[in-house]
Amino acid sequence: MPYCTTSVIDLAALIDAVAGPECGGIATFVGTVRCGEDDGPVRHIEYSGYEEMIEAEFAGIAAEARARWPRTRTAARHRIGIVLLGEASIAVVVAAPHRAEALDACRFMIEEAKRRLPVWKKEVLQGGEAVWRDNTGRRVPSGGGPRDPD
Amino acid sequence: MPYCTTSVIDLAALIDAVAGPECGGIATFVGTVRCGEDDGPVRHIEYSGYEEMIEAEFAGIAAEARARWPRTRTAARHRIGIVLLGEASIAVVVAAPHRAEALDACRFMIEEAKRRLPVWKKEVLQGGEAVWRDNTGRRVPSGGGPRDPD
Amino acid sequence: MSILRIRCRLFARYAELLGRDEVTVELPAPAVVSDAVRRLRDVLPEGRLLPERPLVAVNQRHVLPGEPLADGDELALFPPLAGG
Amino acid sequence: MSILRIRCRLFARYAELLGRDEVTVELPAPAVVSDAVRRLRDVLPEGRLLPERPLVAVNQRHVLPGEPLADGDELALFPPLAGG
Repeated sequence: MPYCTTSVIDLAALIDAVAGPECGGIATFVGTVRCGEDDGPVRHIEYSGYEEMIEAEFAGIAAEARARWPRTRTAARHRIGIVLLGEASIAVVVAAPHRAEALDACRFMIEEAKRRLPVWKKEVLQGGEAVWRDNTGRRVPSGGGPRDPD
Repeated sequence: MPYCTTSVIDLAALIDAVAGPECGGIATFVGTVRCGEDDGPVRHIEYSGYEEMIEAEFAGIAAEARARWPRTRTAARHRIGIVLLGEASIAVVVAAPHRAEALDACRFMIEEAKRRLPVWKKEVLQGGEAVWRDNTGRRVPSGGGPRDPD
Repeated sequence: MSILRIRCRLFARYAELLGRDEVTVELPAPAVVSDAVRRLRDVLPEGRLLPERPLVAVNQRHVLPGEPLADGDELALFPPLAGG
Repeated sequence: MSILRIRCRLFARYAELLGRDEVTVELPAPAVVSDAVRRLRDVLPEGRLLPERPLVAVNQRHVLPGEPLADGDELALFPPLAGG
């Protein structure tokens, strides 16, 4: 099952994929495109990624989670392409017999996904201007601007 | 909005209730009725509770979460009555601008709910026999049996 | 000496064990939660099936056995919790 | 002396800055990732817009700049990640 999708992420389908009578708890995390007070007026976000490597990394992250919490079942998606305000860009779902395993593994997977998935986002502002935004919150104008820190 | 319900818990509706453009992450936990390998053959569970106090405790837990993580929005439900295998008995949903707040507050709320909500469950086994089950996993036959530890 | 009327409620297995879910007891003031529990164990048929130190709530708030009681309080006795 | 052919891929802002998303470089063996990055900075128009130590993956695996390269490897240069 591919981890990348260009469609709206269907959380209920991911939950159904991991739920089972042996599972007592399901933890999920959904990351959504936000436009908070400290942000400029974002129209939408364009996510791009190295898709084959996202598949490999997310599969590795899931395998590591299952190795560390052996009774967990996991599902995850990262959306690529245009994502509107309020829509989900990422979802991680973990089912387990007990809640601590589900919560711990869910957190592990979202933290590792943030750290490891080769994904980039370009914010398209209301006026049409586009800026690259990294996970530190730093904005870099599209098409030029200062070099990344060495 | 009442925290107790006798209906199937609608996770999507809880998520919709907390989602908003200022929120970048939504963490959820759903507890489901399980029938794992170490359990006997459970037909369903009957949850009962002191409903007015569940409302007060869950409202208090949510208020504590919002005091500790001020930018969170929370929703939660505990189901009372007959709950079938695989169905949700509890759901906690937390939206926040950043994922750490959402994940931390979600975990706080489910842990406090487990610790504080005046709820009891009676497992009804396939043969019709009923046993009370507490959160330590101990089973006590319905209608008699040993006293609780003092 | 004043008298405290305490409405005691039993839940789940305790209600099942004692065949009732409510009883009002009268206690001489001052009194704390454990005094009321002792009275319940003494006066109710099968009262000894209740533990000496059950989980308790007064007026819908979890409290410890030393919590003082006031006239008209509601005391709830809880078996081990099983929510979630 | 053998020659390593390394397929270098640029992503997101790096592809935008340099106007291309792929280039193959040849390096004398032995070579490590930072040798290939130095070569890219030297030979590509606007190559100096690439950082000296970008995030890198070899054959779809995150590696450090000292990672040895083998003939035919794919080297990917990543701007700061922004997934999630």
